[in-house]
Parts: sequence; C-alpha cells; structure tokens
Amino acid sequence: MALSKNDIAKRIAQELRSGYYVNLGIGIPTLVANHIPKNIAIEFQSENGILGMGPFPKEGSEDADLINAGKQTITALPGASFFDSALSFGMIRGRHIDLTVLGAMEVSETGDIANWKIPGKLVKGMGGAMDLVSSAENIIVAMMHTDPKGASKLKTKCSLPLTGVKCVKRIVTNLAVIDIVAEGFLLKERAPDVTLEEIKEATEGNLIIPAEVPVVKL
Amino acid sequence: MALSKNDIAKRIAQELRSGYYVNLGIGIPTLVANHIPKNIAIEFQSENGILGMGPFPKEGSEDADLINAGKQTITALPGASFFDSALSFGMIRGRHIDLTVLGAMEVSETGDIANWKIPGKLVKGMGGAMDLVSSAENIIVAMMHTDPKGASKLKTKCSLPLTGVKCVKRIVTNLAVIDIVAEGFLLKERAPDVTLEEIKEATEGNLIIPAEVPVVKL
Amino acid sequence: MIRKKVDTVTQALEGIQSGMTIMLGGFGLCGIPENLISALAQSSHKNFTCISANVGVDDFGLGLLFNQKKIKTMIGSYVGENEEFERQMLSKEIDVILTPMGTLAEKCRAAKVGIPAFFTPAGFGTEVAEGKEIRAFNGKQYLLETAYQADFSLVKAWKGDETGNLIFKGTARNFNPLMCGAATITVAEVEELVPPGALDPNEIHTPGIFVDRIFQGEQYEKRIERRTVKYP
Amino acid sequence: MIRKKVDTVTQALEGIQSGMTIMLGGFGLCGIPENLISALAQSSHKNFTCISANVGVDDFGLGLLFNQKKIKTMIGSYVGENEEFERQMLSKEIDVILTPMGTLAEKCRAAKVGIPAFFTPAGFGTEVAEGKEIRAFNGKQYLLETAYQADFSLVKAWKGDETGNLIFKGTARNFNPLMCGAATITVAEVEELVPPGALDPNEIHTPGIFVDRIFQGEQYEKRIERRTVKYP
Repeated sequence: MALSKNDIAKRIAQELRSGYYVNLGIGIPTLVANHIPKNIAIEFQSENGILGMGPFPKEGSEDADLINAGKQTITALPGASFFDSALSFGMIRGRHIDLTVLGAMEVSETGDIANWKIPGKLVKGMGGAMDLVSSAENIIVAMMHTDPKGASKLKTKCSLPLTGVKCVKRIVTNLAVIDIVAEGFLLKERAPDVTLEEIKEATEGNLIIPAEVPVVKL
Repeated sequence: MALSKNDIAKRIAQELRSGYYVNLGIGIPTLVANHIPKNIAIEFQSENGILGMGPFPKEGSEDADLINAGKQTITALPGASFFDSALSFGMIRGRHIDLTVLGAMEVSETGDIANWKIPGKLVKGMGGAMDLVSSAENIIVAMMHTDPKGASKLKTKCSLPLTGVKCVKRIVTNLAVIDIVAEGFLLKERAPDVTLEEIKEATEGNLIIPAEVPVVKL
Repeated sequence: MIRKKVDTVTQALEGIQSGMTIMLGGFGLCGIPENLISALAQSSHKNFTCISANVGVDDFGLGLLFNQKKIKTMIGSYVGENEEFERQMLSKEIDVILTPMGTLAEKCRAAKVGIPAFFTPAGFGTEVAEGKEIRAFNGKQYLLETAYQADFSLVKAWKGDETGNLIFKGTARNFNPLMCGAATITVAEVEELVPPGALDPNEIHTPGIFVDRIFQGEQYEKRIERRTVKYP
Repeated sequence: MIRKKVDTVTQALEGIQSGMTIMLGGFGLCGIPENLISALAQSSHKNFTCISANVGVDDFGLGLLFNQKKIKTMIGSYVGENEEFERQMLSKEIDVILTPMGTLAEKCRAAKVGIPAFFTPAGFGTEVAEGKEIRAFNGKQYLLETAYQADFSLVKAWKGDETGNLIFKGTARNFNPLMCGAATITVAEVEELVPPGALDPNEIHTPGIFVDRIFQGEQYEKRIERRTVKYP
C-alpha cells in the first residue's frame, strides 16, 4: 500500500530533531507540521518573515498582518519573532535553518531539483525556492514518485529547468524513502506492500537496492 | 586675524541647510553643533548607531548605553532612532548623509585626504573615516591651514597615507575658505585681516586667487 | 528635527513620471502600500518598471496597476494569483523578470546601503545564472548580483512619526524596510502617524533618514488573500 | 520552542580553544560582553584572533585580554585608548589588521547572512585596497571584501529570552546584532533574561536562531569611557 500524502509528511516528521529550525514548503511539506513528535522542540520559519510560526488561527482571530509564505493566515507562538525579508533569507543563505522540506517536479540522481518551471506552461516564479535549495545543508523532498501520467519524477537527469544543483539529500515519496548518494538513488525504505520491482519500475534514475530494505514505519 | 577653531566651526555651520542629515567628525567638526542657525531643521548622525543625536546630558543623567562615535555620553532628541553598525554605515555608504565634516592632516589639490596614519608614529586606525570619505557627496574639511611646525596642510599631493581620493569639496581653515576645483585650490573667502600673500605662503598646492576674495562673515 | 509629513497622496507621489522604475513593498497582499497603489492606478502616468515580490490579485494590490496597463516591465519573484497579469505576460504586453526572492531582498538592501554588488548562491546552475559572473568561495559557487536602481520606493508601515521613522507590524514588514532608501525618493504610508518623540527610538525599524515623504493612509482594506483557520 | 539558556559563563564558553577566531561586540566600552570577556581572560586558552571594532581600555573590555596576553591577532578599526595594546603592537607581539569600520560591520553581516563577498567603496585608493580586487560600477570604484570566518561570537544585549531572542539598548546595539550568527557558535549575555513570550515579537532585534547560548550576566559595570556633561 503506497503512502498517502499525509503518510509522507508523517514519515518526514521522523527526521525532526530537537533544536531544529525548519522551513516547510507549500503542499505535502506543510502537512509535516501536523506530525511533530512529542517532546521535540522545534521552530518553524516562514521566509516572508516569521520564526516561531504557530498553527492557523481560530476563526475570528485572523490577522491580515500575520501570514505564512503560502499567504495563509497563521499565528505566532511564544518566543516568535518578526523580521524583514533580507534577514529572513539571511537565515536561509547563512545556513541557520536545520531542515528544509519542499516539493519537486523532478529530482535527479545527482541531487538536482526542478520545481519551478514547465516550459510552455504558465510560469509562476521561483519565489524563495532557489535561495532555499542553494543554501540548505539538509534538504528533504516530499513528492509523489511519479507524475499524474505515470512518468518517474526520479530522473537520471532533470528534463525541466533546474531550481538548484546537487542539493537534495533525501526523497520521501508515496513508494519509498531514498537517499542521494554518489552512485545515485539509494533505496532506504519502502512503503508497506510495495515491491522492490514496483519501485524500480517507477524510478528512471539509477536505483541502488541494498540487500535489506525495511518497510517504512509510521 | 586668523579664525579660531570655534570660528571655523561657526563658518562651517553656515553650510547647513534645512533637511540636512549631518555627520560631524571628532575635533573642530564637533564644535559645529554649537552654531546651528535658528530655524534650520537638521539631524546629527553618529556612526556608532544614532540618528537625532542631542547635546551632552546634564550631570547625573549620563547613560553608559548612549554615546557618540567619540565615546562621549550624549542624549537623544525627539524623533531619534538607534540602529546597528551595518545600517549606520549603510546610511553613509548609501549617500543618505547630506553633509560630512571632518578633520584632516593633509588635503591635496585634487581633493585627496589623509587623516588617519603617520608612518613611524602610533597608528590608531581609520575608524569610520574611510567609509565616510569614500561615500559622502558633500565633504567639508575643518582644519588648521598649517601643522604645528608651520608646514602647509594643503598639498600638491598628500605625503601621508591616504584616507580617500578625490572626495573633499571644501576646506575651512583658520586662514581661508577654499573649494577644490579641477585646477586646484580655489580661494573663496579669507579670514579677517589675513592677506592673500599669507594664504598663498601657507598653501603648498596650486592656489587659485580670483579677483575678488571676500572676507569670511561670522 | 527634519519633518517628512505630506498631507495628501497626491503630494506623496509628486514627481512620478511615466517610464520610471518603482519599488513596491509587500508580500502577497500583506504590507502593501494600498493608498499609493490606488493613486498610481488613477494617475495619468504609465510604462512603469515595477520591482515587487509579487503581483497582487486581479482586483487588489498590484493588480490595480495591471488592470490600468500601467506596468511595462515587472521584476518580481512569485507571480501567481493574478489572471490579468498572466494574460499580459502570455500576450507579451509586458516583460517579466523573475528573481529568487532572497536575491530580490538583498538587491533592494544593497541599493539602500550603497553596496553595488554582492555574491549569492541562489540560482547557481539554473537559468538565473545565465550571463552572470560565477565565482567560487570556499569551494561553493556563487553568482554576482547587482543593486537595483529605482526612482521611487512606495512602502507601507504600521506606525510612523513625522520625521519618517517607521515601525512595521508582524509579517507586513517583509520587503518594506529594504526598499526604504533604495530609490531616489521613498514614500511611506502608515496606518497611524504620530508626532516626533511618540515612538521609542529603540523600537524603530526604519530610521527616518531613509524616508523622504510620509502620510497617513486614508483607509486600509488589508485584505486577506487566504483566510485559513483552525477547525475546532 | 528551542531553548538556548545556559546557567554559567563557563557553560557559555564551552568549546573555546586556543587559536580560535572570536568576534566580540561593542563600540568602545559600550555594549561589550563584560562577563564573557572576564571569563575568557581567566581561562587557560590563548592565541586568539579577535574581531572587534575597538580594543578596550587598559583595565577594562578587551584590555583584560591584552593584559593576559590572550590575543595574537587583532582585527579592528580604531585601536586607540589602550596602552598595553599599543605596547604589544609596537613590540610586534601581536599582529594588527585595521579595517574601515563600515567594512568591518558589513563583513560580519555577510558572514551572518551567507554572502561570501561584496563590493564597497571604503578604502579605494588607500593601502586598505592593496591586494584586493577593484571594480567600477556606474563610474565609481569599489573593493571586493569577503565575509569573516569565526569560531565564536560573544555579544551582549539588554534583554533576551530563553529562546535566544535579543533586544539591545541605545547605542549599545552597534556590532552586536551583526555578530550574532556570524560565527560557528554565538554566545549572548544579557542584563535581563526573560521567559519566552515575554518579549514582543515585533520588537526583537535579533531572532533566537542566530544565538546558540544565552545567559544573564552576573553583574555589569557598564563603565563610561568619556563622561561628558552639559555645563549648566
């Protein structure tokens, strides 16, 4: 049984360590915030200018001056701070963020990522994605293993315009947990009831399958 | 009669215009603050991090957290603001300061200035002087026309290590008011009872003496 | 002290000409200079180059300028959420220059503080790097990016005093402080304009030296783009 | 939330080793990390490279480190007011690197925000430019300056909370915020340490992400270097 988007987020939440400052991208990454392990002290940064971002507000207490990078209304937790965009991207570029989770259209076996532009289609811009992927030391991509047409999103080489090069460390998809290593995609875990053959089939780039591939524990 | 240091400051104060943000260096420049014309709205910046600097405090109300670049206790006027050194030098480098007044050991006829280092003597450092002279568009030097040994401080070429090049616009000394123009030192005003010959004698660089040289009015 | 107060939005925009480059603060619809944008949309000037993180929505924010066909070049970072903008982009009525958001922030700040150029890793290995100088520092690759040059900066703050000092609120701060002083003339609109001395000098985000004109906006809609609440 | 509080100055300095590069906040004696400097002066470590605007006075501030011969290289901007420092400089016991003050500030900030290098006009045409790349932008000449690399930043704030958020007071802010996050480990001492949530998130000068350890200093002398008063 492949992982749901929520399961992908749940699995990524296991990567959180106490003391981590975390930046979550839009889409599946946002769901990670719903699965923070107990007794783990972390803080969320949103690149539009808040550290210590809290959950969505209760109805009636939304504040137009308090949004996240996805333009949703949010709250600020005790210990939060607000700052301008230069300092915010300074946190990112200066490698003060411990974990960055983002979505992708494609990831290559060398860790390149494409997630901002499809030639011929409407371009919405890279936003903060290029800053994030060029700077973060610990980037996890959360995405479906294949696109809606069934084509692999784990490529030998990205076919789409790149967002960044050699930056992704780990990928969590509906089918598997995969690390980027020198030789390509290293299969670390598989989704329950998903066969190695299915994962291999769904992966275009070089997939390294170790002798033991444990099932994802949620 | 040559100008006193206080007179030099008084003359420079005539250059103040309403709306000017002003940075005053240590020494004679500091005295300019005592001669602000009535009905002129200006603000003083001190590069250690205050805009809207006021006079020295009354005895008993000195604050260790409130000093100027000369490390003297000061006060903050209504409308003042505090900021870090990057933003402070950003004001300077970004040309937001309208007038910079500083002292000098030597000024050349091309507007070079030397005011931080005498080879063989103890070096105290350039502090903010290089940032100021490389960025300000309106720099007035306040100094004595000659050094204690009688040597001219208005040189053809500076003999001391430079603080900045081609930056000084005007010099006010105990003998004269002089502008830096393409041809050299242009004599604009002379101190009361000081002869053109005395000024010429005390000036090493090329001194241009126009037909009319009015006396400094204080 | 130096006073920057002007009485009307018309005075605030004096000197704006067709063809100028204008920076506009805000992220999404958060912290945008609403009153200045409205006045600009109603003005007779056009062919602006605008520098702003986003492009507003169809009937608010920068959308008002696109509706009036005021913008010929848009320099931004994320340009979704606005159909009229998309139409003009696809029909090539406007030029669009996309920039990584952190680079956009730093290019504004560089202009403000007199840094003509700096190196950043954002965009290395991508089309953003095309035509730019690449250099390695400590084994990592960076692009050389230059400061923006603009004629006007239009920003919005929460509180301001008559000397131009500004305090922003929450995430409405974003690009606003960086654009103050980054253009030849900076105009700030505020929700509350107070007399000099009413703001604590220790709490000021942007000193008045970076602001040329300040006024209290007539009204603020402060529209929320994506109202999201916690379900009980 | 992430807590950064340590209980003692000894814990705050854990990991400091001889030969390390240490940034120290403060301008003159204003805003210096008094308790950290005292502890460092009493430690067994030495041969530090120190980055700080000034060098303290003979018996206070960085002077305490020079008295204990802890510093082998001093990177600063204005180094007057300290006789023992001058003696060590003249006898070549220490190396001294002088930097324009704005460049020093920007090199700290660059390290903090991941900018490896930037152009600045300060020092063009002077000995500061020797060996540095010179480039013209818009007809003006600039030097290329690179970010500092340091092991520890020792800073002092007025108030802080346990998550490391800092608020500075008056002109004691100076280099302190720029050094936060500019070194591998940043240690902040504060006059008043408050619980998380006690500081207004809108008034925080340095977010806690840039601070690794925070503690309330045991005592503050806050010596005034040049007490100057208005004569009545």
